[in-house]
Amino acid sequence: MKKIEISINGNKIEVPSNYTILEAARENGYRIPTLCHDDRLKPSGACRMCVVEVEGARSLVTSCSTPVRAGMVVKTNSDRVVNSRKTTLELLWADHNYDCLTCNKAGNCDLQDLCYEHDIDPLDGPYIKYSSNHVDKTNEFYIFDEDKCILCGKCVRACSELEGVGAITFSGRGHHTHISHPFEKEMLLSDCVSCGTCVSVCPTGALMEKTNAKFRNWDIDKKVKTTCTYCGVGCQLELVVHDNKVVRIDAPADSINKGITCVKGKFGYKFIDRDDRLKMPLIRKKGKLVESSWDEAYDLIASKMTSTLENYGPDSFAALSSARCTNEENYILQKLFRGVIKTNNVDHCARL
Amino acid sequence: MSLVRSHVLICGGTGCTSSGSISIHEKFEECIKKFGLDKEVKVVKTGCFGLCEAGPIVVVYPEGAFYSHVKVEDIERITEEHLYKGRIVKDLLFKQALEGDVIKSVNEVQFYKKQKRVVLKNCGVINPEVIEEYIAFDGYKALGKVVTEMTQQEVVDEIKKSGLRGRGGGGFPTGLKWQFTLDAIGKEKYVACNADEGDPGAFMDRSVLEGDPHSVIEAMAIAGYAIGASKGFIYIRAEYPIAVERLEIALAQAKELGVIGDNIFSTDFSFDLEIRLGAGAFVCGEETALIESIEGRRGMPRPRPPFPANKGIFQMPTLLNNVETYANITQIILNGAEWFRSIGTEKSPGTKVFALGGKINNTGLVEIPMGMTLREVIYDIGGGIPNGKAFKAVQTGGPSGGCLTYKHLDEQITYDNLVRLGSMMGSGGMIVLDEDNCMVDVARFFLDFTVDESCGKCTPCREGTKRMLELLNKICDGKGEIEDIARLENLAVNIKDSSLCGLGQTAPNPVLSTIKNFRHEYISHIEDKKCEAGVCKALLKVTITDKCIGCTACTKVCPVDCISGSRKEMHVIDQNLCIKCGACIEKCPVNAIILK
Amino acid sequence: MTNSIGEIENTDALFVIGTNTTENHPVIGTFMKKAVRNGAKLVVADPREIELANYADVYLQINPGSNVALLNAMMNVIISEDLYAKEYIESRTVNFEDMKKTILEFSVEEGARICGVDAEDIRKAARIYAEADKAGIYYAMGITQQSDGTNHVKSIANLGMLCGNVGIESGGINPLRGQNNVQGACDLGALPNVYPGYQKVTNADMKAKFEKAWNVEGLSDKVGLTIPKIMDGGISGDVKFLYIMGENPMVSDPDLNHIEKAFDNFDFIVVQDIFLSETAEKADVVLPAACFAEKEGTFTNTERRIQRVRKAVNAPGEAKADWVIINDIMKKMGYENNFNSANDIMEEIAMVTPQYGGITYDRIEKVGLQWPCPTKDHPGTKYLHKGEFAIGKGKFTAVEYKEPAEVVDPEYNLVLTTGRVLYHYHTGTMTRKVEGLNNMVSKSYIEISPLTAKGLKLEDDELVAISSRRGKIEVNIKITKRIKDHVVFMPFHFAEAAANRLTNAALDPITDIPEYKVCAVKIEKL
Amino acid sequence: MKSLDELAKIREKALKKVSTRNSDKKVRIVVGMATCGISAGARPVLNALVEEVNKRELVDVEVTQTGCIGICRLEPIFEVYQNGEKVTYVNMTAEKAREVVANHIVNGNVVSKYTIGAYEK
Repeated sequence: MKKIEISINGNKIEVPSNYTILEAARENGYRIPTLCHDDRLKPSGACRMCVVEVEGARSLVTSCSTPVRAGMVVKTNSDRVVNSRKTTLELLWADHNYDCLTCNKAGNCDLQDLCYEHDIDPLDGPYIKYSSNHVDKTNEFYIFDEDKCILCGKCVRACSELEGVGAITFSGRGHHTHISHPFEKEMLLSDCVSCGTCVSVCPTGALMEKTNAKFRNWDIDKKVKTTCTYCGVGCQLELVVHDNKVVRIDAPADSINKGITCVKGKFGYKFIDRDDRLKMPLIRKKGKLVESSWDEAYDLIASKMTSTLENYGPDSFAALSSARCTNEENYILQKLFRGVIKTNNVDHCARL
Repeated sequence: MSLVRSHVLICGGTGCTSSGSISIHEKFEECIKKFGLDKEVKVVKTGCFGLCEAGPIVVVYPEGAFYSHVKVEDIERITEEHLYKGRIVKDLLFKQALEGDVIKSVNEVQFYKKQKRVVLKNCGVINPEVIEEYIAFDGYKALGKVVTEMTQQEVVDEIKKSGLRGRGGGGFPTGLKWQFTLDAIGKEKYVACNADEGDPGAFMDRSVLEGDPHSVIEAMAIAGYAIGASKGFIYIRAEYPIAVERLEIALAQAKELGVIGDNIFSTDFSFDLEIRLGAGAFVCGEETALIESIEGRRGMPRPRPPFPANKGIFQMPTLLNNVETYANITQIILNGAEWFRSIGTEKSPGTKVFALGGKINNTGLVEIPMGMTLREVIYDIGGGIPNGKAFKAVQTGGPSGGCLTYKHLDEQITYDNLVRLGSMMGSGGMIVLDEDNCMVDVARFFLDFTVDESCGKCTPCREGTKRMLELLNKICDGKGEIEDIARLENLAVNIKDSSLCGLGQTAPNPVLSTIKNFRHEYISHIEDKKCEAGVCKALLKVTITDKCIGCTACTKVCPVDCISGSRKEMHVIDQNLCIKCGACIEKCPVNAIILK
Repeated sequence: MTNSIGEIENTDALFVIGTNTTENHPVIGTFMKKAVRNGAKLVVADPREIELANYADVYLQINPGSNVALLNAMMNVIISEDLYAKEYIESRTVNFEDMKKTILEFSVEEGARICGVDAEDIRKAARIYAEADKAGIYYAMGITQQSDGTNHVKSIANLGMLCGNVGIESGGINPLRGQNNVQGACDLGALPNVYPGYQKVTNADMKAKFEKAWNVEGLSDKVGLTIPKIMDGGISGDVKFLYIMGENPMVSDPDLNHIEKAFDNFDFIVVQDIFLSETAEKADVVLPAACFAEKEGTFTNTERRIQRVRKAVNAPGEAKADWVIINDIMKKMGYENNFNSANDIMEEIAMVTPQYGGITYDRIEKVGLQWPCPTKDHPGTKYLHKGEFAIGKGKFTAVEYKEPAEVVDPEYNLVLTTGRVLYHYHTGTMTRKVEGLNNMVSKSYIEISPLTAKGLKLEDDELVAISSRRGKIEVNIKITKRIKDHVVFMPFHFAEAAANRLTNAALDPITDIPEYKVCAVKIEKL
Repeated sequence: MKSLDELAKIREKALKKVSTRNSDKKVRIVVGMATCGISAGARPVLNALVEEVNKRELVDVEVTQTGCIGICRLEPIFEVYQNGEKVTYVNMTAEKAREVVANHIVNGNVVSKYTIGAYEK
């Protein structure tokens, strides 16, 4: 791609000519705040947080949607820009409820962070607070809280542009605009497939996972990137861990699944810490499976293996490996049966 | 052999239809038959005559007799006296069509005399449902000329030379738009017509479509040829049923005759046109929202660039003009760019149609050459302010425009002048305000409209206009603080600067221009808690004047018992208790109680 | 998949057959829908009107088991209308004339009759696929789980090569693998006939290679038993000792009554699992295993991409990673691996598996690599058969349509086909233990068309008895227009009303894949 | 639509039907149509004029009616206005009216024998 020269905040930089101002700025270390932007979605220009001043333009322009032009002179932090952003934030905040104290999104909320950064006074606004008190809890996996929604439209766009489902839409006009589902149906009755992509992209606590896990975002121990355990697509997931427990699953955008998940990948993790997981080896004694030590179990298996081998030969063994286990585990299991027992009776349910 | 010697033209526009022109049409047919004139007199339903205030309107040719406020009962007389006996029924004529004893034909009436009809040339002249009548007045000649004699670039050049600017609001040079779309590369290209007229009180596009639908169809075909499109969309609001019907009839006739369709005038040029109905959201007049709506999505604007000329309908290059802009095209092609430039001013050539409304004698549709002064429009054409009231302001540009004062009356009407003065051309609403109008209330009226009509997509417009309205309500309710003016101004500036589309970028204009020109009214609402015009109810008091005869009638009707006073003595209202219901005012036998 | 998931968005045409992608591979489903939004044409063939059918240019509601008839009919259209890739066939394939002859003997009308669809729709579908520059075929178990599944796959390969769509970007023949690591399990020798890397156990060189690598002697050169044969062996008594790592055949395998009999007959069963599954309940020893979030390792996805699995939390109680358990047992049996981490195993895998030769944990730290990746500097392979087939020339195989092993008769008059639903996975061991997922679909059901239901005088949600020649279960019906008349569909996740009590264990002669997708059943009102 | 000629033909035909609505005509023929005129036979005269004008496609000629012209005894009367001049024809019949159209309107020769001047002489 051809490179062109533009100026940002008085500094000349060279960027590919197909860049937007936002891309040019970010790549060169100029921070421009955004709320409705997502690299994977077509620019929407809804939130107006990313406005910048471009010399010659009548009004401020959104950096997310405006392509660079050779010789463009951009200011990302002039008084005019900052005042505009602040006004936008004040307006968004004025229409947002005050429950940051108990909101699960606190600490991971773009609106909270930007209000903090821009010194928005949370209580001293001249405006009336409205409340729709509308919370849609019908989905099994997440809730939608209208009073926390800033109408950035990311969920709407993600559902249609990324997921191709189109279960979320805008309804109403003007100040009555709200996120809804076609025909104002409840979430459960819409075409929603509960993939949770909307939850992943929501910048506030408007769309949040239903969870019993009590944790604050700043207390998260780690995020571990891994591969989903369900179907063969191999989606990359980030397991969010708090206190040795997976409390949420995020989807990193820089992966084959491009940050998209399905319902199982995003929400099907709660089997991990179930109480009925197997925790100890079990040995059948008098027809019943009873807990035992590893040593006892290993000894029993080893002796049974040895005696069977002696009495019936290698081909009296069979092993079912697993399409659910890792490569390493499949390898070592077949190695055990081929290399130690010396039988090729190894199969798995590839056919199912 | 035709014996028709007289045509009775009945306005079939929305205004006159709603005031009963359909039954008038039927009655005429009936009476004419009764007098045995059905071979000699033809009754024609036409488009809007413009003077809607005077409707229903009937014009009888060849005399051009202009009957206004026609009632069904009048028709027998008109038939007998005028059509049968040849005597114009003077007392039924439009009042300005009669000066002393002299009867003026429709074109000589003051209201029309100063107008210059280019866009509305066929409105009120032809039957819009008969394509031959359109052709009789040179219809489809321009299309024929263009496709058989001109290259695409020549057509675009002619439009460029004419200096025509978009009549929908911003006044962008039309020729340039055509050039961009001609130059854009795309697998397909589209032509679209914005007939989603949404400004409150504006109805010029509706009138053109009702009165002369072919002029738009023809112009779109010309545009299609010029930019290389073979498909067009007319986006019209479903609330315009008559316009939609006429358009459908016209389109069917045009297809039947082959002026729309394949190989027009035996050339390679084929053009198809489709009507798309909009649900009447104001924002769908914004070009990208309109495109979204045509594509079948919720009408919400998308960021520009890319502009429709490059990526419009279905991401293909799209030429989008509004009805009035298109209605100029055939005239420019037939009469030439030079002729067009001879009308109006250098930078704003041509005419502009305005919907004249508010406190003015002749409300209705007027088409004037650009450069005419506001005074000429309001006083010469509009006939001035009724009831001897004083002129206060004129609001142009609808909810996107601003209020101009008496200081501006001698300013010329051009795109650039109006913007310079803090208003805009808009689609052509012109509302006259008199001393009884409160300017804070006027600002509130327009803002209330934009708050409702904001599509809700971008933050400043959705949230900001709502908050501005809140502040205005507060001021009108007598609870305003002096800081609220600065708050309004700050919000206004930021909404203008950072909104996504033209709707938001102009929504604060009515507030800013009233603050600028009528700041004292804001201050008196806030500091004196007074509304001089007597509009803001919360600021008015019900008071008993010394005309009171002490009859006690008012005390009996007062629902909150706030009036006290003995019989035959002057009564007093306790202002703290009064709820301003007005029951006492109605009851007072001597009109001693007033609201002020 | 011969090609990559990322290539789907840019294809010109998709032929989706025998896969309900949006429910079984939802994320790939979204990319398919995106391709359609980008302008790609879509042909869908499935007995059920699956979600993708809504987006299809042509939707063919074929009878279960009729894939080959459809594919042959399409190829007839393509050959008759001269739409095939002559140059490609000439330079890159063999045996075309042979196949052509078979195809031309099979008329489009005959195909339409067998499939139960309109011949004109088959023509349209064929033209869409053949006329696109780049067209991909996507299929899953609807193709393979047939008693002649190998032929179905060969037929697909024929179609792909016929139009020159194999070995190009955004084209290919793309089986969508149903389980997270079914690809890896196959790659790493969890098959009775091959060592890791598809190196044949019958090949003496390979035997020698592994004897050396593993430092052992006397490896078996006899092809081992497949699962169905293992079960038969259980019943006959030839197989005594069954070791199961993370599988649940007691729900997943066909003809469960038969499986149950086998399990009762094995001498000794060891099961490693994360829950006490239906299979574990039959075991003599159950070993608690760590789940995916509790261990290190790699999975290989459907596009052959080897990606990392990482430990996030500790396993519960004394549960251990499966590889640790096996490693311990090997030690007990006197074999020392010297594996101290999953990484150590991968190093050995890379040494003995040519396709994985270039894989190291370092290289796949951020993004996985797609095999073949033979060396440490090989970038991996985005799509296979570029320029030349792995085996040299692509071979056309004449395939004739064959009826499913079990066809309807007056008694068993309905065709049952099975599959998954969006909210559950396989035997439900995990998903049915996730509250939300289980609430979405908490019990089994059988899909039936309004006409079929009417014929049986059944109301929606009515409990019915459904039986085949092998078993009988009770389940509620769900009336839907999405399924063809006289065909019924059941998900197989639910042990308490296991569809696999009904299914037929008729096996494909080459792969021993059971015919899950077709069996004859009857429904009785209760 | 095949050609500009085809369009022109449609236009010509249509123009005749709407020419009544063009009020800037060069010639106006005003027929007295009060009770006196009608009873004296003004209607056939009027009809004849309209017919003749249409037949000859005289698009610049307006035929209109008025009330009593004031000389009731000479009815049917019509007046021809052209170039600011007025010629009054009296005691008209349908045939005479056609003659006037042919000679006066088309050829520009006033038919003096029917004018009020000739009558008064």
